[in-house]
Amino acid sequence: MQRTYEGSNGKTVVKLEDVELVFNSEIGTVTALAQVNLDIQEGEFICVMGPSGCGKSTLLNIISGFMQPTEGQALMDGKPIEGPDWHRGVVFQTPPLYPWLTIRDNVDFGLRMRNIPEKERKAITEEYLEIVGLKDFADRKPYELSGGMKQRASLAKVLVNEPSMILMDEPFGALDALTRDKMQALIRRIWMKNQSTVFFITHDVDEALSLATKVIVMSSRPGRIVKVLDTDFTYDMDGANSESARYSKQYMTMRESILNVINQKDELAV
Amino acid sequence: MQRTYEGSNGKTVVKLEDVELVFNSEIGTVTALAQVNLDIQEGEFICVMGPSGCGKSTLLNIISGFMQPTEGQALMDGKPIEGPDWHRGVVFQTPPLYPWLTIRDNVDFGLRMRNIPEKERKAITEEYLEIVGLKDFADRKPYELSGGMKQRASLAKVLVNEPSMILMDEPFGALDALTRDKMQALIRRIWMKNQSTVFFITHDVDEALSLATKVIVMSSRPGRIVKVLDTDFTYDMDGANSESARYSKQYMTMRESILNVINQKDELAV
Amino acid sequence: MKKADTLTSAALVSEQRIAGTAPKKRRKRIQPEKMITVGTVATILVLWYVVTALGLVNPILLPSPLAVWAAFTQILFNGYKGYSLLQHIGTSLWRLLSAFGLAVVVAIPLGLLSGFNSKIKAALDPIINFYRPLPPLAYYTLLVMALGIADASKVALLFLAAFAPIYVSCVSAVSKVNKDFINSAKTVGANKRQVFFHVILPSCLPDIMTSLRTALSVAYTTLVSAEMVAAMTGIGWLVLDASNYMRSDIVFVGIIIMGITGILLDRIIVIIQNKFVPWAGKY
Amino acid sequence: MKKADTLTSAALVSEQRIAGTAPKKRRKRIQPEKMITVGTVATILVLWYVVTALGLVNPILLPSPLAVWAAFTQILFNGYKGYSLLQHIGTSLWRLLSAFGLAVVVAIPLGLLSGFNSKIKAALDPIINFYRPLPPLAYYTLLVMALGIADASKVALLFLAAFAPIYVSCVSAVSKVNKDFINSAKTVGANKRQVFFHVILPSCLPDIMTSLRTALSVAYTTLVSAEMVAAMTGIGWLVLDASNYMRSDIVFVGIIIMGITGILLDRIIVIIQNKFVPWAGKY
Amino acid sequence: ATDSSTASATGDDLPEKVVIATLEMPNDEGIAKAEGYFEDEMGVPIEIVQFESGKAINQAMVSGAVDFGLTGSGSAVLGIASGIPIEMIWIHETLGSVEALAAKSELNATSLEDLKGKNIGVPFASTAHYSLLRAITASGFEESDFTLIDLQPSDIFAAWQRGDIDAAYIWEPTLSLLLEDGNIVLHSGDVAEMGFMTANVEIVRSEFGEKYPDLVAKYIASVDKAVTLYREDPDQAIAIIAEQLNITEESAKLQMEGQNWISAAEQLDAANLGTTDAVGSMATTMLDMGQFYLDQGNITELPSEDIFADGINTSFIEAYLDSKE
Ligand SMILES: Nc1ncnc2c1ncn2[C@@H]1O[C@H](COP(=O)(O)OP(=O)(O)OP(=O)(O)O)[C@@H](O)[C@H]1O
Ligand SMILES: Nc1ncnc2c1ncn2[C@@H]1O[C@H](COP(=O)(O)OP(=O)(O)OP(=O)(O)O)[C@@H](O)[C@H]1O
Ligand SMILES: NCCS(=O)(=O)O
Ligand SMILES: [Mg+2]
Ligand SMILES: [Mg+2]
Repeated sequence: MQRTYEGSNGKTVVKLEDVELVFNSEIGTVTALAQVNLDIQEGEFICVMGPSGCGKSTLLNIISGFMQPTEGQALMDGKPIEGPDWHRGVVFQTPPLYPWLTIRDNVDFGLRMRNIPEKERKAITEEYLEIVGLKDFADRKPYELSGGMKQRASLAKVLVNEPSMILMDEPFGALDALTRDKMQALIRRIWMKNQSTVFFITHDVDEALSLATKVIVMSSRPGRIVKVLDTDFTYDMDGANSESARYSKQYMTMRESILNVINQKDELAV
Repeated sequence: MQRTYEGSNGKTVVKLEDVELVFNSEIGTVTALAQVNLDIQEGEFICVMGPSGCGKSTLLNIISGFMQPTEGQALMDGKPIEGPDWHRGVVFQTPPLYPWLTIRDNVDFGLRMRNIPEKERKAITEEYLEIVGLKDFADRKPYELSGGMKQRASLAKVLVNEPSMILMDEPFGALDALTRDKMQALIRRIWMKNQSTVFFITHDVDEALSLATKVIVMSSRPGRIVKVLDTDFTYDMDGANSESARYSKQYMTMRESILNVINQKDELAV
Repeated sequence: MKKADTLTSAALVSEQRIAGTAPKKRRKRIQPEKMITVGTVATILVLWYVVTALGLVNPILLPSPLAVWAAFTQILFNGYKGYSLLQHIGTSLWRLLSAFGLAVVVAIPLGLLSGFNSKIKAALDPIINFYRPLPPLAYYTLLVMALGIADASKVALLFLAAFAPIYVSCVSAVSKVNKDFINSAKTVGANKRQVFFHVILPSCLPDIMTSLRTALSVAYTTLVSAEMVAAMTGIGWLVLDASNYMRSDIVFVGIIIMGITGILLDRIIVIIQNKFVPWAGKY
Repeated sequence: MKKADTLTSAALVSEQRIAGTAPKKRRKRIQPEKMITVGTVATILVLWYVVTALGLVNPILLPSPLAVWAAFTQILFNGYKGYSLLQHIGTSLWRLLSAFGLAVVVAIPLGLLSGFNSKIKAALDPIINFYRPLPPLAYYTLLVMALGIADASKVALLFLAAFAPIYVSCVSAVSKVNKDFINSAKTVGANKRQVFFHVILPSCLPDIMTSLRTALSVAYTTLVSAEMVAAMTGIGWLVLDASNYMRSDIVFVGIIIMGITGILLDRIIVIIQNKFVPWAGKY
Repeated sequence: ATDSSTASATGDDLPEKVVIATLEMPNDEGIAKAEGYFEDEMGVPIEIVQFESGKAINQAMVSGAVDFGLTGSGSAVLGIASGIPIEMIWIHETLGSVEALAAKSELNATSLEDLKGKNIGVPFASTAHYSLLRAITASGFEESDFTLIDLQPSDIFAAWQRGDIDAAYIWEPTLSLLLEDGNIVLHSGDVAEMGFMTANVEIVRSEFGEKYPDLVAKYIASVDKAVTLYREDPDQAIAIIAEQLNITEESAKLQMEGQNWISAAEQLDAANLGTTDAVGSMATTMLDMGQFYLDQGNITELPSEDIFADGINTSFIEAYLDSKE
């Protein structure tokens, strides 16, 4: 399965060393992550899968700098991650759009903060509003949008910045199939064009396989990385032969093996 | 495709007549729904699909009684729907769990409001906490849960009431495949056991086909019902031959036809 | 099915504030609330009239509405102690509003900064928490000593009264800001200053507006104390002076003027709030 | 990697209030904030000492810290005008806290109901908006007339002062309640009353607690006015009386006692808040 | 009225308690209060309630919450003119040098003339305010020749220190503080000589006076006892006042000497309250004050001359003096 990725140049961007994260509350602790070791290389597209509550979002929070590990360390370019910055753009599980700004101004926000010249800003913003299909809703407020529209808006809000690393937490969960396909194509295109590094949480194994260069499967409580698989279907998905790739033997085998790992580790009732 | 459903007895529970819903805001109106006519019969399992922002949630809001149509009317048992009540349980797109209550108390909430005796309440609550896999987190607060865990908690919160009609807005969007399967099985079992009526919004055509007795496809702006399909795969999914049903010729044809309807109607860029 | 009749949900929901009480279709535009308000006012006026007409209370303590009206017209045409009624009202409003404006300009940034930065909070809190409960009458002399007997000390007193509620609300509002809002801003490139101005500030605006209403009324309640010292004009001084001479008819004129101007100023804040913070309570 | 050193994220985040400023690992438990607070207080005391020691201001207006201390011990041991210091403080706190308690009990339900039901709001608003800006000194006479010269009128004055901030905040808090919370409660079987008690009330608690802090301090600032009529005890009266005799050393003792008790009462509310409303700002 | 003491001995028609409203002053009532004369004399529970101004006492009278009240003569005039059912029964003290117009030393002011165009602080609506205004008009000036500023005592001192005011008409103990770098231009004793006497007086609720005349007579007995004490043993009286007001004995002495206490017998002099049959000059003084308030626009109409004569009731003093004999 191993192969050299056109996207990855072998340089480690993010390194997690023995990361542990324990949440404390009145009624006891929860170990959300334990002994997590991970190297993310420049240009990689990592998809993270795992049962509900296994620590995916927590892992993303650590890489983005929102949380600090309680043990071990998280490094970016060799230096500890101290806090969030715009080089690591984050698409949240619940989209935090500002209710006091229109959708346009929400999308435009990052550019404005970074003092991009007005004209350039306008062009980029309009482009992305168009891409995510919210041109008609640009002047509305977030609370006037449907769930899926909010998700798309918050995607655009991050993408306008063209961050070198994009972290996404189930970004397409509330989208219909077609829109979802389009958004997947969009993110793949951006990833390829900008040579950016992507860390992408999803519950959809097909989504993971059609985007990732590496799939990480986690187990729950404590959250650990139990399987790392390298894949390259994303290059085929991009082209005309996407359907054939999706139903290839190789694809089916890998799909099966991922699902098995996830399913084994889960101890839900019913 | 027509056939008599074991679940449905032909009695109309909810009737929508020429329903229109227009949102007004400073910068102009949005017609979220136009000319929607729909009969929901007792025991039906309706799955609603459609592109992002087409008015699915709005339709659910009208049936649940959160909103009143601006034109036309929404009737339940022949009487206009005036407001929400517990006979129509609603699982929201974003789970509104009360941060001041533990997960257990959140789940227990409806039973407590309805003055169910303490002992009975306790039994039901614990049962459902077990079913959705949150027993270990029963004493925690909602903000200590992951996205998927919140979704499960809010599912349990509604199901404990065993409402005669259940309205669900993308309830399994943030769940991993296995958990999702289990939750689907759960909701199917409850639907069969209680002979309840279900109105279920989803973006996943497989989910729709594996649960519905009727699939409704909507188009966007203004939201209209463009296609109504009767299905019965759900009865097969319940048994041992679920995999064979999923890959049957019939299934694939219907899947294709639904996707075609949705995709045609969408005018997203990219 | 006429269009003019059709009230849209969004408009109605924001009018009713609670979406749960869903809008009724084709509801008439007559607002029962307005009627009730008028009813309350009318009831009070009638009660007042009846109580005084029946002589149930001594008119020195509670003058009749007619006597108050007479006093009002008298003051309106002849002024009070050398100044016209408008001058009295004007000076008071000037003192009040300049103090309030100053408080807004100082307390909002300080309060937000305190909420934002625990070091700043640690430095300011002891001072603010200490003076906050102090009755103005207890420290007025110190203000006079520092600022003299002209308007400066009066404005300072009103300023201090308005400052605390705004400051406290700002600190608490910052602590309630959605953490994701802040994190999200940082990940798209906002620096600390920008987070402050573009996220914290607007997030806190709904709470700030509520605190401004409280602050304005708290400052207003301090008006008589403020105009107790070295004033020759001002509606607070008018009330004080009239009460010294047992002129309760004039005292009532003053009270009613203060009540009504207070309501008007409050209305203005509410209007500003509805205009500039339309998202309050929306998600 | 010792366990004792390991501070968990959750605990730290709530300590710092803003999650964006992420917790530093292995941070020492010394709180620079405490030091800064002590520093502020120390600076003020030193400044006060220096200013008085250099004779920059008249000691009758601004007595030296030592003189104030002397006055304090003198009052502590001998009382003031026939009552011990504890009696003065005690009566004032009794008046203040019973008024405040009454305001809490009355204003919270009324405010929440007003926010919940626009008809109730329409009936109450004119009364509350009218009296809200009125200076207590302007209407105290009416209270005395209605309630006599004993504690009732004093408590009523303090009650009115505390009532308005709580009421206004409650109304505004209700309008900010997440509509989904209400809808969700209804769909699981809650009736109106239950929605009110089980959803509206807890949703509003964080804002209510903030308003209690404001209300308590506003009531406290009214203490001198309240104890101006027919009082022989009370820390407010003590200050007033001492100031009539130009005993600014005693005035300062009174001011400092009011400031400190004010801070203590405020602390108590904050502690209750942290204990009973731990979810404030969490989603 | 002579045998009213026997009537009260039945006990039945005694009030549950007697409420005396007071302003804290270095006067006879202060001594009576401190020494418990009221309890001793009246034989009913006494509640002493302290007020900050005569105005509030008037209001308390209206509501019936108090029976006796100590106010400035100005407040008494306003109360009676407003129709509050009260009667003046006693003059505690007439004001002399205890209230005075002090001017900054550097002005070297010896008369009002020297203060023309200057800022003068005075608590409005007080006895001092009345005296100042009277002095101004009696000296042939207009009020507008000076800038009068409404200030409370402690603020007067602060404003004086800052130089915001050049002079102040104020009472003790503030007055002494001003005199450290100021001098007296004129005092209330001087103004009284111009014909405008000011005093602190006792009023009683008319209804109470009618119902319990003997209790009122016993009130008189109590304060008269205090006057007697002061006359016979001034040092002790000064000590009592000093202790009660929490001031030094020097200060107490200074203040007490700046005013004039009047015994029961002297109250009946024509220069004071007069008698039931021959109204004293207090009635004229009150009428004059009323006229003044009318001119100032503080009252809307001047009541008939009689109302002030009727507002003075000396029968209680007479009864007391009778019973003493
Ligand atoms: N409060 C509102 N004010 C104005 N417009 C609104 C409001 N809520 C929804 N809309 C508009 O109504 C339309 C339908 O929204 P709705 O939420 O029903 O979509 P949906 O089908 O549920 O979409 P999704 O799958 O993305 O959740 C959208 O165009 C949306 O912008
Ligand atoms: N603030 C918090 N306090 C306490 N425990 C928390 C907190 N946030 C998360 N957890 C716990 O940490 C574990 C991991 O949560 P996380 O959100 O990372 O899961 P996830 O993998 O993203 O799940 P999902 O797919 O459902 O979103 C869960 O057991 C959760 O209960
Ligand atoms: N000595 C002032 C007394 S009074 O005029 O304020 O009543
Ligand atoms: Mg998650
Ligand atoms: Mg939706």
